[in-house]
Amino acid sequence: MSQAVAPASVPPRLEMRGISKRYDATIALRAVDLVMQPGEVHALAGENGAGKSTLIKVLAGAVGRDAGTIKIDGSETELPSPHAARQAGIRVVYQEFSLVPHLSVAENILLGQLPSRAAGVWIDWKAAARRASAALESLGFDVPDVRRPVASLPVSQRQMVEIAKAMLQQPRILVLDEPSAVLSGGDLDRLFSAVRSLRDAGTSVLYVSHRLDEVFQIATRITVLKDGALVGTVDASAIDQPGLVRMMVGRELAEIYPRRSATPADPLLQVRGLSRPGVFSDVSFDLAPGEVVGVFGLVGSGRTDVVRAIFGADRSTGAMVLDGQTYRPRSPGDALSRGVAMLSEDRARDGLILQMSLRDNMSLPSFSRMSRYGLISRLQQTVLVRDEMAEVGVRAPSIDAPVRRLSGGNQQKVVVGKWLLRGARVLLLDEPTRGVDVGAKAEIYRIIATLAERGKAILLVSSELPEILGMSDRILVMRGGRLVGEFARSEATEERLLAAAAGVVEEDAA
Amino acid sequence: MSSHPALTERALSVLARQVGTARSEWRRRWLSYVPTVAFVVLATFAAVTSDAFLSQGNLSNLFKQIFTNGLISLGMLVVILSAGIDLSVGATVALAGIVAAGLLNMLPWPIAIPLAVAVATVAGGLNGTLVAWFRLPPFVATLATMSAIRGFVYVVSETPITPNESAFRQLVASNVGPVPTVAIFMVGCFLLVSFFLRQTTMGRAIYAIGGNEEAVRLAGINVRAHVMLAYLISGMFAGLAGVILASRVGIAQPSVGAGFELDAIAACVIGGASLAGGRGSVRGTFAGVLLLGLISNLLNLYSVQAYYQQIFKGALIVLAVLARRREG
Amino acid sequence: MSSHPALTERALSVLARQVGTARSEWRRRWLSYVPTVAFVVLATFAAVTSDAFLSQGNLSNLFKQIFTNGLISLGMLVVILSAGIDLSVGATVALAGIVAAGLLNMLPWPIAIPLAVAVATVAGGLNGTLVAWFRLPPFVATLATMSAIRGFVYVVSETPITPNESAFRQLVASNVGPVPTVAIFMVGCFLLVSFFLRQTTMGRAIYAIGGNEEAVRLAGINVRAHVMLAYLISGMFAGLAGVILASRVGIAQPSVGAGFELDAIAACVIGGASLAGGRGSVRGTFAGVLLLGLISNLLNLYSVQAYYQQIFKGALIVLAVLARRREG
Amino acid sequence: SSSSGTAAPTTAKTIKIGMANLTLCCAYFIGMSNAVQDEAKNYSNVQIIATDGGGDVAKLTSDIEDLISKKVDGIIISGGPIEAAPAALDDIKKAGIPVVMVDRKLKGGDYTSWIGPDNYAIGQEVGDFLKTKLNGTGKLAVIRGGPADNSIGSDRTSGLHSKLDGTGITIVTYSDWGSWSTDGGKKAMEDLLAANPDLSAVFCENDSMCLGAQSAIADAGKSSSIVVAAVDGQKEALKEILDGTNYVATGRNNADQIGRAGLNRMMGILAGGSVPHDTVLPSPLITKDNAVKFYDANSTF
Ligand SMILES: Nc1ncnc2c1ncn2[C@@H]1O[C@H](COP(=O)(O)OP(=O)(O)OP(=O)(O)O)[C@@H](O)[C@H]1O
Ligand SMILES: Nc1ncnc2c1ncn2[C@@H]1O[C@H](COP(=O)(O)OP(=O)(O)OP(=O)(O)O)[C@@H](O)[C@H]1O
Ligand SMILES: [Mg+2]
Ligand SMILES: [Mg+2]
Repeated sequence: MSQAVAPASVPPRLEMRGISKRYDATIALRAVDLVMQPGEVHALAGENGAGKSTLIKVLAGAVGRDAGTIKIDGSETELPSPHAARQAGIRVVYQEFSLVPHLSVAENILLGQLPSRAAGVWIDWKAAARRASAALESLGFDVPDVRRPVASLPVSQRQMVEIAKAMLQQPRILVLDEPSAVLSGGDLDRLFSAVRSLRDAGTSVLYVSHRLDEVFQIATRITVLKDGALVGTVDASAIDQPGLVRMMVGRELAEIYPRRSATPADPLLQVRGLSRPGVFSDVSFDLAPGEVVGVFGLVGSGRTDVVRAIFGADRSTGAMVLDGQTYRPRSPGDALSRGVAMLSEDRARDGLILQMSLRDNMSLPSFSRMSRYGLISRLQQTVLVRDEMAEVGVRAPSIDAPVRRLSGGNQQKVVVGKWLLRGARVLLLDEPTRGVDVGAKAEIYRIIATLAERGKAILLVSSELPEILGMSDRILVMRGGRLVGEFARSEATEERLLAAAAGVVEEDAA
Repeated sequence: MSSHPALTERALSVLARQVGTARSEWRRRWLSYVPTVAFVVLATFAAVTSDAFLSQGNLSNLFKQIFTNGLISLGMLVVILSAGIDLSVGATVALAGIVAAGLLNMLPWPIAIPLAVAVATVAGGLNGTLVAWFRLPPFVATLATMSAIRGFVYVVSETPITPNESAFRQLVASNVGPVPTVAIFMVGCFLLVSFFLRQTTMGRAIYAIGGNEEAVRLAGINVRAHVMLAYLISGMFAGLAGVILASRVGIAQPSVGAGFELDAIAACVIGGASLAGGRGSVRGTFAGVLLLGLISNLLNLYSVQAYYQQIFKGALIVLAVLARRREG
Repeated sequence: MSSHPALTERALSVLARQVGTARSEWRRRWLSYVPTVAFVVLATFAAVTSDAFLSQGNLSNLFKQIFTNGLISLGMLVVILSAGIDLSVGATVALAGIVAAGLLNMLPWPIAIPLAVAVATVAGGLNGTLVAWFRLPPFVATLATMSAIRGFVYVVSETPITPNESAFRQLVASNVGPVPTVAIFMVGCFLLVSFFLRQTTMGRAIYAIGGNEEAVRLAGINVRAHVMLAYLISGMFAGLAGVILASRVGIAQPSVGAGFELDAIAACVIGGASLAGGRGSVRGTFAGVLLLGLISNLLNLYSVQAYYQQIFKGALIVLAVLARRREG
Repeated sequence: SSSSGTAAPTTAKTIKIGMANLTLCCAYFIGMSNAVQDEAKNYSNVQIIATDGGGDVAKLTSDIEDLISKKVDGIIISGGPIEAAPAALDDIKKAGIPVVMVDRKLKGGDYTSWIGPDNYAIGQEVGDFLKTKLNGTGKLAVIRGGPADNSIGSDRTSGLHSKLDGTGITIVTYSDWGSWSTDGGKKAMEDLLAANPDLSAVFCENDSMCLGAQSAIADAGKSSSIVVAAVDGQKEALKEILDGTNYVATGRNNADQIGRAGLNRMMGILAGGSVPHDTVLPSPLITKDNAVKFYDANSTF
């Protein structure tokens, strides 16, 4: 990464000093410093709940700080509101979506700055569509119709809309909080090249990601937080991945992907000709007990839809056999009663009840394990939920805290824990580690491996190639709603998977 | 782990050919047309069997009957889009009527009527203040103002006021060709609001606030001002409805308007608006207003006995919403 | 590591900020108590200046008068938690009253009363069917049934019915020591529903459905059945309120209950429930019911004239909600 | 076809008469509408088309327009709790059909004929009766109905005042409304009893409220010391009076009689007869002595 950092005579683009913030009992930030030069890509790293998003929200004027000063280009600013932050040229892609679901893509991208005529009241829709399309195109993102409501888009495309919205005008400071968690392959590359060209034009970029290889690809300096406090800021060239992990976690992480050996077995779930008109078609595969099957594909390739259909969340046609018997779930309830569970990719929309407590969220599918005659045993519930929280490493002030107050990664762990607590013979995991920190990821991988060893059949959908490669016994690749390839672990490489997913090479693997 | 043998590929492919859900899919589609068809049949039936239904007098009555709810619903829609609700519209109708009637006895109508509508708009501003600035839940805020405004109206005048003015009344009662002037006015208002909501930045902001207030705030838009605007608009339309209503019946009553809020909300929701905000359309609301008016008109034309009317009305609302929803 | 500016400068600015936040914090907290304090002052003022306020007669009146709204609100809360609304409760109150009074002239009360409540529960089931199975927006569905049930009540009996039965009536009018039996019954119902909502899987599921229906469905829980249950509960409590009310006044009127739905919703929302669902508590609702009762009681004790009562009522609701919200 | 009525028109064609009700909320108005329909059965060729305005004047106005567009021969208006509907009366006048108002005389327009009670006089009757009953001293509470029907309620209460003001009887007026209903009356009475332990009589603007008040008095164990009196002549109140309870009197406001008289008046007009413009129906005071004459266990109201 070669890149010119502005000479020292120029004041830093951003200088945050002594930023502190507390939420009731939780101290989210303790006197944190962050300095960014113009034209710098700066990574912000740290475990889940370290305070990254909070620092970003302070910078965006979305939450007030308790102490600390902020200087932009050398002059001190208050940033009392999001509006003020926008005025100061700060644009943010938040970790949790901030889109208006029923409005179109174009309107979301241009929210607050729709092109208008006649003294700013009369909207020029043609220009709006043009500008929004142009913004998406310049990023290389392929969102076909900017007039579609964002509610109808899959998570990945919503993420693109968010990014396009933030990059619309050359911002002075661009903040990306976990932008890549649901992006894969080419889209990620396109995001990076867009970031680089902004950087070259002088924008300072603050980049948050738990995918450490990305961090090293894009960032020149890295600031690490731990438990709300600053651990330090280092040059990316002066440290390697294990070193960064040590800074974040405070210890070495040996191998994050556990070693396993799958013994061949008869299939537990057989899927044949599964189709959903206009979405995916003719999907057939087997899933055996003790096996982890990865599903890779580019954005919108239909992985989520296939998984939902198997779980009975959407209607589909085709045949499925589970444990030697026909399996045709009419509802998720049906699927669960047959021992099939699904973790969905969009935790806010499908996974969590944000204002309810951790306790409630985690026990929802498992009421039968903690109740008799419909009465919940509070003690049993507490024990089960606590154990599971410990297992997946949820960090929360209390078991009764609303999940809304947890950091993004911890929310994801709640979802993972919820399904582990429920238990099932077939686990369909759609992007299970979205936004989870390295340490916790290793923990989740270990749990997945253990479950497989105990004979569970696991379908792992992921956009993160190392995760797919590290965890799967077999890998299925989807493109355009079809299964286009199957690779054994030994024959899979990043290049081959990407090629199959992008349709560069025809189906060459059996 | 499982010891059962895997099914043979052949058995599986046979299974795969069974079109699992196609049948139920077909049944669902067929069912989805039943209410639509039922409703169309009903209207056609009315037109065919009752000479009165299509008579010009009746159709013009229909319009004269719906304009109050039409105007109020229009304002209500804007508030609902912003994820609010306005229960005070009925009281505001009475307020505007009483103020207008009082003023008409002193001032010429081109001054008195706008003044009365302005007073109603101020009442809307009170709601806006409570919701946008004091962040009260809209239901509570407007329930409180509903009570307070109604009390205030009675304090202003305990008895009905008859305005000694005929120019405005004649205007309201007049027709343009065969079409009642109020109907034209109402349709004009619908077009205007439709334009406002679709073509102006303020209109779009109100939609967006109802969809995701936080996102709008983060986009640097002044949420408070736009919420305020929504309630002002609602107050204004309730005021317009109030002054026209008072002129139409020839008297302003302090008790008028009880229950108007429910009818207006019903029209919006039947028209596809969501009380959670961010969803709804002027066209749908117009359909909702028309439908409610049509139902009551039909039931009267057929001289359905009053109690049965209420039962039918309930049933027809259900049917109509089912029909609309399945269509969409 | 990054370089720091001079220590003194930094310390000063930190200090300045802290003082700033402390001041605004203090102001915020102080402001937050104003309405609470105002309200407490008001109640104390009432207790001190009006001998009548704390008289046993008045307090027992207060309880006798709020139990109708109390029971209805309790059912309403369950529906609101599930992200619904039930506008038909007022009509259901009338239905249960009329049915109970009719049956009491034929059957002993331990059979007649449960039957009447069962009929009301069936009416709730109708709402549940429309909302859970036909997926109508709750506002529209229950507005339709409100109209239909009211019509049905008049078809059953357009005149008031006086039950020739005194045992149940005496029970309703009786006291346990100085406390009215209906008050004890109401409090019992609140405790029961509180337990239901907190300690049973069904109660938790209803909360969760209001928070995120899709997440609940994907957790394998039968959403429809639970939504149905919520409306059944609402119908049942409206029915209980109806039979007790009819017995209390000694006559069942088909017209009773108009507007009860708004009072019940108000009690829930004042008590912190969100009409978007998933939020609200039994305790808050109890406070809401009590507060609405208290406001009307105080205004009457001070013989505030009716019209001004409405104005004050509105103002006090606003004040009370501000007080509650700032506290929480 | 022959008719049993008094002055039926001679034509054989069906006569359509509109019965425009402002509201069919309550027994009183329902009773009046039913009386019209029932009385119409005495004429073989009369069809009644009843509408319900649901308490909304605008709806009443359009109901009347509907009736006109249905070409009714005459319209009877039961105006319920409103004061005026000038536009509706104008429309009827323009259409050239006769209109008979029953019970409520709407202001601000021409009408053919009105039949109804004199509420002020009824209030005076009850006032006189209570003055005697209380021997000119004591404390009397008044429960008022509400804004929805304020003019007739005010007439009744003013009538009462005109007879009691200046005597030894103190009058306390309940500050809120009794909402014309039994439960409203009961609540009002409970509040009144809490603040005024020394009441000796209660006057309500209608019987429904006093039935509730009576039950509150019974709950408080004061049936022997407080008498109640009201206006309307509702069946349940007559029963109480007949039974000799503390419900001592009511001023009769007979919906049934008014409704029937209204229809007959309309038939008279249609037959071309000349009729009085305004007719006040006598409203006798009903007490224990004469209640048996008025009580009909099967009547609607
Ligand atoms: N609204 C809130 N109320 C209370 N506590 C909060 C709130 N938001 C965040 N927190 C707490 O503040 C701390 C920091 O959270 P933050 O979201 O900044 O973490 P993060 O570094 O972004 O983590 P992640 O990698 O999981 O996104 C956490 O302990 C979290 O529980
Ligand atoms: N090119 C496209 N344009 C618009 N929408 C698309 C496109 N491709 C797919 N979709 C939408 O995306 C959905 C399929 O994506 P799905 O979420 O199942 O795929 P995925 O492989 O899981 O991708 P993602 O990583 O985005 O979740 C479909 O519902 C479809 O509506
Ligand atoms: Mg975060
Ligand atoms: Mg996906």
